[in-house]
Amino acid sequence: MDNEMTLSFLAVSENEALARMAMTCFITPLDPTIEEISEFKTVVSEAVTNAIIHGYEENGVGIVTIRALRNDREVTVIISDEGKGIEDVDQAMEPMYTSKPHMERSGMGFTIMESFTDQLSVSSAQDKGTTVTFTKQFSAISEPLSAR
Amino acid sequence: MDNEMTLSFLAVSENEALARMAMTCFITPLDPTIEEISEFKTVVSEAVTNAIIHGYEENGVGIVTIRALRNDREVTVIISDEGKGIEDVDQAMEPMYTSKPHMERSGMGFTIMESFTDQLSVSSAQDKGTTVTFTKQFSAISEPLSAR
Amino acid sequence: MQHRIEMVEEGIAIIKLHGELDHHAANVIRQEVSSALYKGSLRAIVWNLQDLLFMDSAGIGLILGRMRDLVPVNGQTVILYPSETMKKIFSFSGLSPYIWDCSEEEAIRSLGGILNG
Amino acid sequence: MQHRIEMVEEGIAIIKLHGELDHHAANVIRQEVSSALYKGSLRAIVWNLQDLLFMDSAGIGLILGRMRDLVPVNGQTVILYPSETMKKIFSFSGLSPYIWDCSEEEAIRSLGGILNG
Ligand SMILES: Nc1ncnc2c1ncn2[C@@H]1O[C@H](COP(=O)(O)OP(=O)(O)O)[C@@H](O)[C@H]1O
Ligand SMILES: Nc1ncnc2c1ncn2[C@@H]1O[C@H](COP(=O)(O)OP(=O)(O)O)[C@@H](O)[C@H]1O
Repeated sequence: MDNEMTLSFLAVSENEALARMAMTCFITPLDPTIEEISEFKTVVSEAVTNAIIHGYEENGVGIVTIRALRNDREVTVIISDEGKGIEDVDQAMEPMYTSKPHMERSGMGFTIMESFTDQLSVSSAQDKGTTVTFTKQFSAISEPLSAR
Repeated sequence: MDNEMTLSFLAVSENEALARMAMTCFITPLDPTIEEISEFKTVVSEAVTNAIIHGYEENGVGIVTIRALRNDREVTVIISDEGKGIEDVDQAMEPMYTSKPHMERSGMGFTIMESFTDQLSVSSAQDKGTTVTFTKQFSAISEPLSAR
Repeated sequence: MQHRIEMVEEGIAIIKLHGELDHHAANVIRQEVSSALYKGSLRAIVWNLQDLLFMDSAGIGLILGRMRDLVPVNGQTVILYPSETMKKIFSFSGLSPYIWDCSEEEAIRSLGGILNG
Repeated sequence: MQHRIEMVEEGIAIIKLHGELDHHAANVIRQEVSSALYKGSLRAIVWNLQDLLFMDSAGIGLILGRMRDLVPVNGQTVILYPSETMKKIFSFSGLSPYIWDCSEEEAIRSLGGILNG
């Protein structure tokens, strides 16, 4: 293990930015490309937003937890809530499926998460909560660090 | 309580930047002045660095935990480690006192922390660990947000 | 989240987004954008993303929502300057056809608008 | 943490720090600064903090350490462009007298150096 961290915070939407910022900082030592950073941030943002708005319906009381591990150039992130859970995970993961169309959710969250990660798994139990686990491999640094 | 978060990470020095970044993001909604941000970051940096280099002697195994609470314009931060603890807290808090002069530590950490906070307390027990708790009051926003 | 909404003559709205567009920011701007747009007789929205640093699927929801609003008037949607990551997100969501590879001025001209100033 | 060390003629070293100077960064640059400095016959160090975004007490340790190195040669230390917060940190630490309110060029001239290029 090269590094690990755990961040938990209240289910309020301003914490979406906090989560992205902390996770961006966590991967900085890998010297990622701009696209790697932005894809990684997007995945974190989707999963954290889901926990806040679907898991807890923005109740401002529930706690969202992000655990991150870095091993060489692979980063594993576990984002969990103890909210209402997902009844049918397969359906939830279909592109365009959303339970909140009135909130202008696009239903593209899981599709984006799957596209921008190397591995993604979702486990959920009704009224117990949801856990999204993903890994992302960062490309090798081509030039020596000193030349960058 | 307007917001709260907990961040824990390994006792490695690259996490000093992670801690500052996460805490800066946590206070952003208060729209702090540049000086308030930079004083706040300095206090966090001093306490986290101490936990890493004094508490755990950079063993890369120990866990540093930061808990932060925001209540209106007051922020309370609790930074703790389960490291070796401080034998004599009063002596440790004296300006220029350092147990690591060979590492070019200046012994000014606690003096800076006290100067840049509204309240600071340190509790420590040998071989149990150290907890630094501080509060900082952020100045009222003078203009309405929309005019900024 | 900051943004600037500019109405060009001939019913074209330019929405220039800044900072990070997530669910939190989308909620803040949705209301404002909607109320600004219904003052005029709108027939096109140009989303200028040049200064947008980050966007997740909340951006898709926001843009799709405004496209829906334009349906009754047969209005057009144009997306300018998405980043590489945003291009991918738009492509998953079927919005690639709305990305134009041109400047704001050129887009307005193509839409038949007259540029102010 | 980036930094640029420039040797001006007459034994004056300019150290321009960038980014954030904490314990982690101080460890990285200490070695480099020390080895660069002992190539010449040093008699003054100018710390240019104009592009330094953050500094905690690790900065004090770094500067005090180099001051100690200069003692045998009776060398001088000059600090330029600290932020308001850095000024406070320097004042707690007794380093205020070393802050000069002038430009890099003026400091070099006062120290009796000749500016390259
Ligand atoms: N953490 C969660 N807790 C409860 N339900 C969730 C959670 N994450 C996702 N869901 C469910 O899965 C659906 C699809 O999620 P997603 O693809 O991200 O789209 P969107 O967030 O736009 O609805 C959501 O609409 C919601 O019903
Ligand atoms: N978390 C901690 N665990 C153990 N010892 C500590 C801790 N924090 C501070 N100390 C002790 O207090 C002393 C003074 O701390 P400080 O004023 O920050 O100066 P410095 O870090 O430069 O030594 C340290 O040298 C160390 O002996």
